Amino acid sequence: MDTRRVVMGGMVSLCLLWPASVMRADDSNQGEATVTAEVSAGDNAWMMVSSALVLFMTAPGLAMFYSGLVRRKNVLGVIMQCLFLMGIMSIVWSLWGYSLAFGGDGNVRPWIGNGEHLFLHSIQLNKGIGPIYTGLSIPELTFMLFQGMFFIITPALICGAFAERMKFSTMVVFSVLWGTLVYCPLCHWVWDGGFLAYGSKNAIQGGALDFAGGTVVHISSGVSALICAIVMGRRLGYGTEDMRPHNLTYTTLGAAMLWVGWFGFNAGSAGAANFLATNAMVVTHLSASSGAVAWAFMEWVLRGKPSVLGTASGAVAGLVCITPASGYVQPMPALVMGLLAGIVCYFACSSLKSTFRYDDSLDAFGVHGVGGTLGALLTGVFATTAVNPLAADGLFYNQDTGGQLLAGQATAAGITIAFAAVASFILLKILDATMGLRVSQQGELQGLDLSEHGEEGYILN
Amino acid sequence: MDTRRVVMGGMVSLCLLWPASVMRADDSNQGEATVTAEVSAGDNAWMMVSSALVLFMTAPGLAMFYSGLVRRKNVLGVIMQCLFLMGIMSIVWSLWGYSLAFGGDGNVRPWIGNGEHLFLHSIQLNKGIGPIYTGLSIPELTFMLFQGMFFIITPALICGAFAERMKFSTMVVFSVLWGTLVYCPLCHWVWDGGFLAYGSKNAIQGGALDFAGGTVVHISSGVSALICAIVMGRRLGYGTEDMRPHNLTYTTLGAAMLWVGWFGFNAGSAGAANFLATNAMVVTHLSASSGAVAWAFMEWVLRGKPSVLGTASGAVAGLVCITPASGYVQPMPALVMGLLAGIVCYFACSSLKSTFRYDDSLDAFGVHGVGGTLGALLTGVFATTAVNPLAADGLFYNQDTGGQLLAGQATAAGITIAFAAVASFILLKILDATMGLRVSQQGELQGLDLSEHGEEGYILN
Amino acid sequence: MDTRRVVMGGMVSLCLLWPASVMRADDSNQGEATVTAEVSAGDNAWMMVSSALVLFMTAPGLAMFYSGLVRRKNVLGVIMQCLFLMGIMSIVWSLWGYSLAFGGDGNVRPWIGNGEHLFLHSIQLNKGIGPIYTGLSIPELTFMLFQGMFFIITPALICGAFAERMKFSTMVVFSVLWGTLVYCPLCHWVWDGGFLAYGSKNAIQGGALDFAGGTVVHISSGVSALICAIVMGRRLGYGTEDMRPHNLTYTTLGAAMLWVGWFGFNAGSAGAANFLATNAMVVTHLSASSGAVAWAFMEWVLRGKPSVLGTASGAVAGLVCITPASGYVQPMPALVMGLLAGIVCYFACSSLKSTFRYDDSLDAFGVHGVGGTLGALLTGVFATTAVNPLAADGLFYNQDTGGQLLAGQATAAGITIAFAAVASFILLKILDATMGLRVSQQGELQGLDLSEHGEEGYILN
Amino acid sequence: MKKVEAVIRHFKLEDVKNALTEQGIHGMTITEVRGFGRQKGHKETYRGTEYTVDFVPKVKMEIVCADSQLSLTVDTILKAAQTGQIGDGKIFVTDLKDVIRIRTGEIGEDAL
Amino acid sequence: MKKVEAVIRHFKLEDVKNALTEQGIHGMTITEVRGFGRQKGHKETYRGTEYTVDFVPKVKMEIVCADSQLSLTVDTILKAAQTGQIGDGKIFVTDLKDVIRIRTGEIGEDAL
Amino acid sequence: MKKVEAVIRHFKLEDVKNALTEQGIHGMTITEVRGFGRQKGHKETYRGTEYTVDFVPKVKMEIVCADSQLSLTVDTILKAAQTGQIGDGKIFVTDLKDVIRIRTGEIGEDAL
Ligand SMILES: Nc1ncnc2c1ncn2[C@@H]1O[C@H](COP(=O)(O)OP(=O)(O)O)[C@@H](O)[C@H]1O
Ligand SMILES: Nc1ncnc2c1ncn2[C@@H]1O[C@H](COP(=O)(O)OP(=O)(O)O)[C@@H](O)[C@H]1O
Ligand SMILES: Nc1ncnc2c1ncn2[C@@H]1O[C@H](COP(=O)(O)OP(=O)(O)O)[C@@H](O)[C@H]1O
Repeated sequence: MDTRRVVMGGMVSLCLLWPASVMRADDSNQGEATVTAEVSAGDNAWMMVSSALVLFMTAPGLAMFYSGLVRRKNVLGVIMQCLFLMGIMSIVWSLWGYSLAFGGDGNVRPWIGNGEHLFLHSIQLNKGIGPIYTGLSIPELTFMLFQGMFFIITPALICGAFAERMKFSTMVVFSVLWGTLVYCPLCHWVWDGGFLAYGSKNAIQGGALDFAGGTVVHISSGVSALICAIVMGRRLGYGTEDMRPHNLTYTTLGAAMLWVGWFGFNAGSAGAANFLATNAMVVTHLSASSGAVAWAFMEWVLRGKPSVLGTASGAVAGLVCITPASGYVQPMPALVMGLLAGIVCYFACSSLKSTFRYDDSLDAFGVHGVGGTLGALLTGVFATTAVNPLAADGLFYNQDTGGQLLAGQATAAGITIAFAAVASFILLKILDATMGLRVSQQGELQGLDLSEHGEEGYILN
Repeated sequence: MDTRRVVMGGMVSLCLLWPASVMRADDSNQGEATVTAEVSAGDNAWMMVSSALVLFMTAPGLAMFYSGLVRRKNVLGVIMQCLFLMGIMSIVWSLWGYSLAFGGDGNVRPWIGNGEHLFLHSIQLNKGIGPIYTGLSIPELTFMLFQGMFFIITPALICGAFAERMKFSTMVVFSVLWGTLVYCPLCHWVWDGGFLAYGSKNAIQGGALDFAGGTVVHISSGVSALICAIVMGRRLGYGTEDMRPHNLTYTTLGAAMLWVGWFGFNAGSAGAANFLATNAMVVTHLSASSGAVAWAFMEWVLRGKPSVLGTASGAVAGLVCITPASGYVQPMPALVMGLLAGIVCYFACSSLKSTFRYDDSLDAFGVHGVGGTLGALLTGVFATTAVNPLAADGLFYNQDTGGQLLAGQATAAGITIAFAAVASFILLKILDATMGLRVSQQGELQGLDLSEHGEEGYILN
Repeated sequence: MDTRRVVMGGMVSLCLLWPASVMRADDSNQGEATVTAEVSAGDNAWMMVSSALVLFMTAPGLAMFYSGLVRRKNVLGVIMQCLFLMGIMSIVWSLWGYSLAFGGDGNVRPWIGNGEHLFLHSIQLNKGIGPIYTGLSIPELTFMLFQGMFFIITPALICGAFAERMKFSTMVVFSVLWGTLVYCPLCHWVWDGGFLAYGSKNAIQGGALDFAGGTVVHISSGVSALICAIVMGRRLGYGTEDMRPHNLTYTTLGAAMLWVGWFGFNAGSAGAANFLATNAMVVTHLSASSGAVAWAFMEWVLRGKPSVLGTASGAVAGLVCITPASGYVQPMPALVMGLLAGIVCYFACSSLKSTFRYDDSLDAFGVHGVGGTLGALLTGVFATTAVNPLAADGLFYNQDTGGQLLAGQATAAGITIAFAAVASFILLKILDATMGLRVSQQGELQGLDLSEHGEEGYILN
Repeated sequence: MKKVEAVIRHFKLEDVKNALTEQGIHGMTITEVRGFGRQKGHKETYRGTEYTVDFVPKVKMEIVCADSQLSLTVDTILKAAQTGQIGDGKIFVTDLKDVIRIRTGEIGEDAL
Repeated sequence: MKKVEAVIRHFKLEDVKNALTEQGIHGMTITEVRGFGRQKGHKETYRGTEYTVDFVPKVKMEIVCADSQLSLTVDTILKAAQTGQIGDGKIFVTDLKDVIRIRTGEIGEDAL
Repeated sequence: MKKVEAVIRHFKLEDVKNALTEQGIHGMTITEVRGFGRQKGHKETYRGTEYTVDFVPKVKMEIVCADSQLSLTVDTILKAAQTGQIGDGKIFVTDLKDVIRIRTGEIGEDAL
């Protein structure tokens, strides 16, 4: 055993350090390619803060939001998924993920990035940022880190669909593969000049505006979540047993943390602490606000009582919906977008799910899939060049450019939905055949905290 | 039902979009009025962070601080108040609140703002900030957002007084009215050049220094809280039943979050990441520190044990007290202010309440009302032009200017107290007669989580 | 009683205000010494944020991380230690701590600072920063505040060793003395040009690189923690009773908060929002990631299940280990450092402790002492001038400079270990003889929440 | 000796305890329980999924007393715990073979 | 009258309750308990320290019923709670002296 | 058969359980309870408001055993749970009509 350990350790170390030494040797060559723009302290400060905020969204934010919704016996299982993904996805991102997503020029390579940034090799000394994002005055490492936080939270969102029943080992493998094979290409398509990027040479239908991740993050994760829920099947006792959220205080506090963290997500997507960031932050806040109020009012009118879970869910729905639009729309339309998100997602979670009887345990699809798609489309309606001259005027302002934009938005959403669904389905089927997707029945009854991790969440006596 | 829904939705949408289209049409005209100062990335970064921090104060901060203090059956009710206010107050702020508070020139309109910023109409494209705050190099939207966070937390603070018994619907209406009729005018008086603003043309007694909200936020909410507690009456079983805080871990963690968030509250009130912000942050930290220690020592000496609730309360008292002074005082006086706040608020919470037997459930008055008033007065003692040349030297440094300043501070505090008390009283009486203030007796016994929201906080078995 | 109170209050006030008035009088003289460099809004924004993040680490971060690990009956006791230290240590820092640590020039006074900054007297109006840190464009008050946050968290880390049994009063006195007599000198030695500072005139073995506190914070607290655990003895029932963590959800959420806050700790140690800060943030994130994954994999391989406590502990171990290195190493070596930290600390916590049977209740030594020492040494291996021209190339890149550097690192680590151990031992023995270290047996059985603070953490029925 | 078990409402606990101690009954053990009976539970809705919660939180009080104290005990509880609304709860009386005080080993009524 | 106490598995609670109500047994009180018996506990490891957790969470159900209902009650529980795996639990039956309904003061079977 | 109910201190639970298993008594069910008796509660103060907490947390242990095992069981508990301080708790013994093992339907002593 001991020798095995040493050998293993040695190999891992070698793997990681080989690039380190290579890169060291290469420094002289790299020197030339190095981008040496001036770093703006203000912008860099904002982007570091934004990175921290997006990490904060995954945990404690999402970890609390999701873990409060499961039964007590699975609380740690959910937190574990978030926490472990913070580790493993960051490693993957630094080794190959960033390169696949942002390597190469999307105008030239519309499908997938290249290997130029493997091991962060080529960017770790850049004081500025590469050609695609030339406007920014932050080190490329900052950009890489900020984007890396998205690479964590996106698969973490999917966890909402298979909560309380998925094998932890399979979850890890699924997330790594999904990140590599679904997220990285999508990210390249939309944000690195690929064939879905607005204004890209290869753009289909002109491409889509996606300021902070309507397609890349929310549609992709939401749709994959739905596939997961369907392929994995329902939880034991679904529909008969008591599956009420075990700790709504966590869920609502987590929602508040998501709200705060989302400022980094959306306003950070400006890449700078400029007016665009401010606009993104304001519309994010307003959409969350009206989403929260809208969902609560729906319940109030239709069921007699506004619930705190509804208010929290509405806030998240509003946040999801404004995400792709946050760099393009103005405050009042943001209020409308949140309002619609609150209403539409309310029905998605309460009617859709019960009609089709899939067990999307924590409504990852109902909120992120539906809200993300809605947001992508509404971006085509409310985008305005008054906010962002690089965008186009949406349908609300201009029928011509708006129609075209909306078509591009719809196309991108459709392609994202199809791609995420098919890829996730294939991945899950392969994993089902090889590793198995679900814990044993006994493990599920006992709860994942004990069966998968050998621990208990609360010991309160 | 269905048609009703559609019609309703349509109307709401219209309401919100009408200004959007108007404002769009107006763009050309507005163009001229647009302020086009340079945005400082550093300042804007700091103000966006500060805005996030102040939101973070309301939830998770205040939500945890307050919800831990109630009984288990009301935990969600308290969190709901914070969360829902995040939604509804932000909407109100964007529609008319900001305009009433910061519209027009206070030197000209000393009583209330005008309609120029309705729907954020006139400021949404400003890269700079209007005449009153000309020194700042941030977009006015950033300023609006930052100020909007105060508009959320101030009514949320009042919730501490009527916790565990107020009807949710009435709470919502009360908060919207209170925000519009009490907060907005006060804000205009003190911070938009109105008749309580230091140095304003119309200032009474020279006006008052209030850096981050001693009068506007803490006195106003604290005094209104007292009126609420008195008008609503005591909780059922007050004085006989077990009303111990159900989760002091939340309360103390929430206090720590408030402490962190308060850096945004006070240092953000500098409007920039300059020396003044640093000074505000340092004195805020020191006042919180000595407040925490002072309250704990009071308990230690008088009761034999320092409590963690006392320490947390002392920290908050220190934070409240330094708030109006944070841009004007130096570190050592800040230690003294925290010390005094810890001691005075300790007595306010332990003696005052039991003497007069009003049920200010979570001591919103004892901490914010008393601490805020103390802070307003001590600002008149310890303010110094060494920190802020726009201020005056307080009594500790100069008897002449200090006496004058102190008189202004006392006057502003007195007017705020009177105004908040009377306005709140009238509002409550009207609401009592129309909607009713309290939940039914049965609802109160069952707990607000179930009776008002149909949910339970913890399901731990 | 009443007169005693008044007199006491008066004396305390005098104590604090005396310097205030003195300093006021001195303003004219001080004026000359005042540093008047330009404040960079971006850098200052980042440093204020970093200060907030480091405070956030102590509470809610560490407070949750630690408090979840104890038994229910001691949960408030742990939170109280964190919260009270936030108060008392900040006061100490402002009165004399900062001066002892950063007063005078370490090249001239290698052992301990002088009294120039007592009561923050000399720096409170500085718009720039003193001679040692001349490169920075932030007010010295910002620097003071940022460093003050380290002064809080370092003793708070020690609390992990004596949790569930130490007298609160003794804990307070110990922390104040330890901070003054151990932390301040160490800080001066390493960070104010003292005899352990890299490149200092008086440096032993050339001094050591310690970017953000490997020696000053983690080794010192970890080793002192071990001494505390040994001197205090084990908890009643250790090894026989059920001492499982009562709330692992807190612990893991707290770990996530530590992770987020650590960005301020490490990247803030750049003193600016420059490339170095970005580098520190990236390597911090990667080391945490691989630490988390490594510890979890160790458990997976050796025990069959990855635990969430293990993942959280691994993340913290990775964070600790990268701390001294974060301004000197590149991303891939950071992954290796985290990996090693996860593995080494895993063994330290699971084997070392059980072999020697000391009761380091929350593994303050196993994580901070061991991880900190590992980090200090690995800094000597992986440091590179490519990242930081002020550093030297470590052993991995250059045998000559690396060997020398490693020797300096080892020497500094050794001296820190010896100094912290001896000083803590003496302090504890004195306190044991005078105040007593442990609560009564009955108090320990009842739990510290009730016996020391007269409160309960959760009242859930 | 008798064991009296009373399932009562939470907010009556304090009253019942005080009434009992006033009557000189100084020992009892209480447990958090959930009851099911005539008193209806309630519905909770979470994102559109409705749960019917049948069990209502109650407190169970166990009092061991001498046979001679039985009717006093039962009457006292009855009076203090009554609201007249459905869900006031029940009192169960069982015969007890023996009581022992752990501290002293005393047996029977002495152990109370 | 009889008191039937059944210690059962958590996830059988709903089934047992439904089976009982179907049989017309409409009153019960349940308590969270932890049991120790043939069913083994499990091990938990926290940073290398291993704990053996012997007690297994169970639910205790108390049903008071008329003598004539006893066998129906017991049989219903038996059937609904059985999985055949170790740890299904036990049923204990005790004689009851008296039952009183607090709301009305009714005594005996009327009180059920 | 007998049901032995023992209300004991929390920190004695492990000892009592071990003592019982050593004596071959392998089944029991425990419940978190709060007790009121000679042992005084404590005061808690929250921002100056004082609460007297009368109920002290205890553990109730229920052990069903054959009549022949009764004295062994009681003695074992007595010995293991005693500290001599007020508040050690009580042991109550009741007659049991029947025991059934749910898994097998076995009845009486076989069910233990
Ligand atoms: N047959 C029974 N066995 C055990 N407990 C019962 C029984 N019937 C009622 N209870 C307990 O008594 C409580 C009150 O009973 P319920 O029928 O709701 O009201 P009431 O006693 O006023 O008629 C229930 O919640 C339950 O805990
Ligand atoms: N002698 C006993 N006294 C009280 N409760 C018991 C006794 N034996 C078992 N139990 C309860 O019954 C539960 C199931 O018993 P166990 O022996 O594990 O399985 P089974 O009943 O299937 O043989 C235990 O967890 C415990 O709560
Ligand atoms: N008459 C009683 N009925 C039920 N439980 C009792 C009774 N008297 C005491 N107890 C239980 O026994 C526990 C210990 O009793 P107490 O009088 O405090 O100490 P001791 O048994 O040492 O005299 C109490 O906390 C309570 O749970």
